[in-house]
Amino acid sequence: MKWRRRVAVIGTGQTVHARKRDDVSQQEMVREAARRALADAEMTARDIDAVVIANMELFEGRALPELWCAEGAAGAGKPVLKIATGGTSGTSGAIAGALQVASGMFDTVLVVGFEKQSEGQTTAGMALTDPMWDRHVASAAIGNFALSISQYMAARGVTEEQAARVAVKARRNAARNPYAHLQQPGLTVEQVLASSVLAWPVHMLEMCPTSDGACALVYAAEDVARRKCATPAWVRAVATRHDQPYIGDLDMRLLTMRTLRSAAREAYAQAGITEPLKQLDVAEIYEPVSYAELAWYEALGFCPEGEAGRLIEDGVTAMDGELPVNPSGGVLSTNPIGASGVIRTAEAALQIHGKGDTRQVDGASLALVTGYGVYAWSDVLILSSDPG
Amino acid sequence: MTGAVIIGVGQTAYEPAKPSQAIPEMVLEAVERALGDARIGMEAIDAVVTASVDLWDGRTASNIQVTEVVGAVMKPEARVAGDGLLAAIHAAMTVGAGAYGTVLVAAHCKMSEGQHWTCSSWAVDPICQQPLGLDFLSAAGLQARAYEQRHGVGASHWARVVEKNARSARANPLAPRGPDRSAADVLASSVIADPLRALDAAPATDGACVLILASPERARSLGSDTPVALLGAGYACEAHYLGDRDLTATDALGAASGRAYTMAGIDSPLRDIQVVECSEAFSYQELLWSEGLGLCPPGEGARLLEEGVTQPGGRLPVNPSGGMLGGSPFVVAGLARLAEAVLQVRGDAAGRQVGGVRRAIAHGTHGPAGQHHSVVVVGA
Amino acid sequence: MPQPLLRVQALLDLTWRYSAGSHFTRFFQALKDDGVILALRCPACRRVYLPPRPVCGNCFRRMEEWVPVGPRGTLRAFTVVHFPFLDPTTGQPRPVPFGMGLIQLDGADTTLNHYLDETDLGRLRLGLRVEAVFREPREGNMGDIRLFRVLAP
Amino acid sequence: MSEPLIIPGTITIPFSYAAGAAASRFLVELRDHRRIMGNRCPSCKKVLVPARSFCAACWQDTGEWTEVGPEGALVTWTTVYLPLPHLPPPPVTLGLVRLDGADTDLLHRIDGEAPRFERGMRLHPVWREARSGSLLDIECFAA
Repeated sequence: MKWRRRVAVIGTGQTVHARKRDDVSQQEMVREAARRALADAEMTARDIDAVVIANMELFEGRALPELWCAEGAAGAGKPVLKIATGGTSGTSGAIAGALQVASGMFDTVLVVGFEKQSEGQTTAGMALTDPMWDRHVASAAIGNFALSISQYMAARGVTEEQAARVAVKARRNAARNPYAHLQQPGLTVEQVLASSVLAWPVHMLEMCPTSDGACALVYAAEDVARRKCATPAWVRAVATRHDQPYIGDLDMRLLTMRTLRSAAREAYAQAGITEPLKQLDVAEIYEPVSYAELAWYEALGFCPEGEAGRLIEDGVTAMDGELPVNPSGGVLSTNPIGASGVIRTAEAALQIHGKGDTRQVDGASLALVTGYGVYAWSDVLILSSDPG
Repeated sequence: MTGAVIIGVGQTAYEPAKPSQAIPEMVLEAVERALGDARIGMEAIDAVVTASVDLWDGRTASNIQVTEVVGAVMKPEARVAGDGLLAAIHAAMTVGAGAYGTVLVAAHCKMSEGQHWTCSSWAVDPICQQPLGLDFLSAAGLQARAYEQRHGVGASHWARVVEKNARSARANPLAPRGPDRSAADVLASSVIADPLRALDAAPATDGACVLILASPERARSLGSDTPVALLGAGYACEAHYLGDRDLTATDALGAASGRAYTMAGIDSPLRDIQVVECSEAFSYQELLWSEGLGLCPPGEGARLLEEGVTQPGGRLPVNPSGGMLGGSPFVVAGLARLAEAVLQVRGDAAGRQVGGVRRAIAHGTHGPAGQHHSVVVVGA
Repeated sequence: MPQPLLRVQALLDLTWRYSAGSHFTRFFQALKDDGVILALRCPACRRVYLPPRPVCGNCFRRMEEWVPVGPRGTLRAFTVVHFPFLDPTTGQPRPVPFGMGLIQLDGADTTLNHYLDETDLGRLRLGLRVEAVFREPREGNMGDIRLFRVLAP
Repeated sequence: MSEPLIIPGTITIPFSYAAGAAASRFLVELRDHRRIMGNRCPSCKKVLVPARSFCAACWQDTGEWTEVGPEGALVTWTTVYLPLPHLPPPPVTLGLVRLDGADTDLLHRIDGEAPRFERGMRLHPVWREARSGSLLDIECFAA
C-alpha cells in the first residue's frame, strides 16, 4: 500500500450495547467508549490530536451532533469532523481516521462511532427517504432486503435453514461477547424459523436489532504505535465503493454486489491476499440480515458462487472453522448504526492485539473488516500484525 | 504544505432560491464547471468528498441523491456532515496520505427548501440549550451583544461590513443580484435578534460549489497549468455550551489559523496575505473573525474596516466576493470561500479580482456562535 | 434511593418545499396528464433508467432521450411485508400484510420498487406479469401509481 | 413550463433524550428543591453550571456538587423578534447569567426586552409552581 506513512490501531473501547441506555446522554455514551479506548491505548486525552465522529444524526433527530458529543471524545478545543454515510458511517469514519494519520497532519486520531436509536422512533431515519420516489413506496430496510433476498434465493438455491444458521452462529458468538446487545447461547435453527416473519423470507430472529451504543478506536502513526502498543493492528488496506441511488438501479443486488467485490479486490491487492479463505485469520463483516452474510461470502471470494450455504453448513466460518466470521456476534447481534462499522474495525483490531479473551481467535494476525450501507454501499479494511 | 493542489473550481450562481432545480441538477452544474475548469473528465477523478447536512436537505443520508452527479458510482466517497471547507481539508489529507491522486469535493445546500433557524435549533444539545429555543440566530445575538459590550463596537460599525460586502457582491457575477445596501439601510432594517437587524444576517441562499484537488504529481500528469497549492490547513472547535465560552474570544479560530499559518510559513497574515475570504454569517462576525485570523488585535476589526484596509483596493481586502452577506449558503459557504481564494491566486476572479495575490486565506465555520472553524492558506 | 433518570422530550415538526426539478417535473407531468410512465435512456450505455435523473451514474453522461415504458412489466423480486412500518407520507403504520415487488417495466432496464396487490406467497413468483394501477384522479406525484396488479398467467 | 413543481414534505416525530445521571440530578434539584446546582472539576477547580458528569476541558469526572445562585449577574442577552416555531411568540429574550458561586454562565430566558438590560444587572430565578424536572421549571430570570 503506497500511503505516506504507516498507521495502526493501538487501542479500542466500546459500551455494553443495549436496546436502551437511560443512564447516559449521547455525549456521555460517547465518553464511555472513548475512555475505554484511551485506557486500552494507555493514552490520555491530551495525547489525542484529532477526533472523527461517525453517526447518522437523523435517527436521533439531530444536526451537527459532533459539536456537542465530541466533548465526550476528548475533542474539546480540538479538530473534530463527522463522517455520515448511512450504514457505512462507522467503517467510513474508521477509514477517514486512518487516512488523516497517514497524511502526516495528525499523529493520533480518536474515531468514535455511536447511535442512540432509543431516543427516536426506529423508523425516524426512514421517514426522510428520497421524497420524490422512495418515500411513496416505503418498506424500510427489512422490506428492501427481503426483495433482494427473493432474487438471491431463486438464483443461488440458498435455503431458509442455511440463512437461519447464520443467525444461530451470530447470536451464539455474541453470547461470548460481553459488549453484544443480543446474546442467545442456545439459539437453534428451528427457533429462528419459528420466529415471526417480518417480510418474507426474513424472520424476526435473523434481522439486526436497533441498539444504543458507541465504539471508539485510537489510531497512531508508526513511531507512536511502536512505542505504545505491543502488537499494533496495522492498516494494510482500505477501499470504498458507492453505487447508484435507487434500489431498482442495482441489478440482482445481492448476487452481484459489485461494490463489495470491487472494494475487496482492491483491498486484497493492497494487502497481497490471493486466497482470502486460507490467508485471512478472522473476518468481521457487516451483515444486517442473515442472508447478507451468505451473499458477502461469495462477493468476498470466500467460496465460489452458490457455495455460501455449504460454507455455513460445514462450519467453515464458525469459531473453530477455517475462517471465523464475526466472533463478536456481528450486526445481527448489535446495531447502533453509526457505531456498527467502528465495532467491526475495533473487533478485528482487538483480535490482532490478542485481547479477544472469550471470543479470541488464536493467533489471529490478518483480519478483514467490511461495512455495508444504503442499498449497496461497501467499505473494506484489512488489518494485520505485520506492517507490510 | 498539505501535499495537495487545487486544479479545478466550479460554482453555481448563488440565488435566494432555485425552485426549478432539484439538488442533483444544481450540483451537476457545479461539477461540470469544475471539470471544465480543470480540463479533465470524470474518469480522471479517484475519489469524492461531499458536504451536506441531512436536516437542511430534509433527507436521511442526503449524499445519496448526489452520488451519480458527483461521479461516486463505483468510487470511494466520504460525506463530511458540516461546512464544505472542512470537507476540502479532509480531502487534502486523503491526497497527502497518498491514497488518492485526485479528489472531487462537492458541497450543496438549498436553504430555500427548509426552515433554516428551526433546523439550527436541532444543532444545539437537547438537554440544556434546545429546550430554551436556542438556535444559530439567538446564539449570534448573544455573541454580538458580548462583542459590543467588550469593545464598544456596535451596530453602526457592523452595518459598514454589510455595506462593503453588498457592494462587492454586485461586482461578483455569481452572487445574487441584490440592491446596494448602505449602512443606513442596515440600521433601518427590522431588529430580528437584538442587537442584530435583518440585514446583519446572511440571506437564505441556494447553491453548490465543487473543487478538484490533486497531488502535485497527478496535477502535472493531467497537464494542469495553474495548480494552486494548499499550503496550510487547520480546524478546531470551541466548547458547546455557550455558557462555557467567552463569546468574544476566538481560541478555536486562533488554533485553526495558527496551524494553517505554521504549515504555510506565514508569520504575519497582514504582511504575507493579500486577500481573505471568511465566512461571516452575521455582519459583526467579519470583524470578530478578522481578529481571530490575526489580522488585528481584539476589538480592532472595525478600525481595520474604518481605515479601508479590508475594503476592495485596501491593503488586505476581506470578502471581495461579497462573502456570506452577499449570498453564500450554509454548508457551501466555507468551500465557496476556498473557491474564491483560489480564483484570486489564479487571477481569475472576474469582476472582483484583487491585484497581485500570491497568498490567500479561506475560512469556514459552523455551529452556534461560530463553534467550529476551518482555515486554509492557498498560494501560487 | 436509586438515582432518577430523566428524559427530555422534543417534537421534530419540520416542513420542506422540495423542488422536483426538470426531470421529475417532466415525469410527473406525463404521469398526471397521460398516465404515461417516462424513463430516460443513457446515450452511452443505452440503459433505460427509472426513476428519471440528470446523469447515468455508470457513464457520467447527461440523459435527454425520454422513453415511455410499461405500464406492464415483469416481477423481478417480491416479498410480503408483515411488519407495520411507518408510512412516511401518512405518518401512520401501513396496514399489513402488503406485497412489494421489483418490477421491470416493459422497455426499462432498471426495476421499480412498488406495492403489489397480491399478498399470498403461494401466488407470487419471479417472472410474473404485472400492470400498474393508477390512482384516479392522478395528482402528479409518485402516489399516482397506487400499486401493481398481478396479471393472471 | 409553468410554475416549477414543488413537492411539500412534512415530518412530525417525537424524540426522547436521556439526560443521563448528572443532568437528571440537576433537573430533579430544580423540581424538588428549587436549587440550581453546579459541580466542581477537581483539575481546573471551576464550578460548572449546569452540573455535569465531567469537565470537557480537563477530561475529568466532576467532584463535589454545590448550590449556586440563586441570584446572578447578566453577562449577555438577546431578544428575538422573529416568530419562530421552536420559540414562544416574540419577543423572547435569552441571556447568559453568571450565578453567584459559578465559574460558567447559565443560558436561560430573561424576563423583559433587550433595551432595558445592562451588563452585570442582578437577576433572580422565577420558579414555576408546577415543576416537572425541566430546565423550564425556572420560568425565567428577572431583574
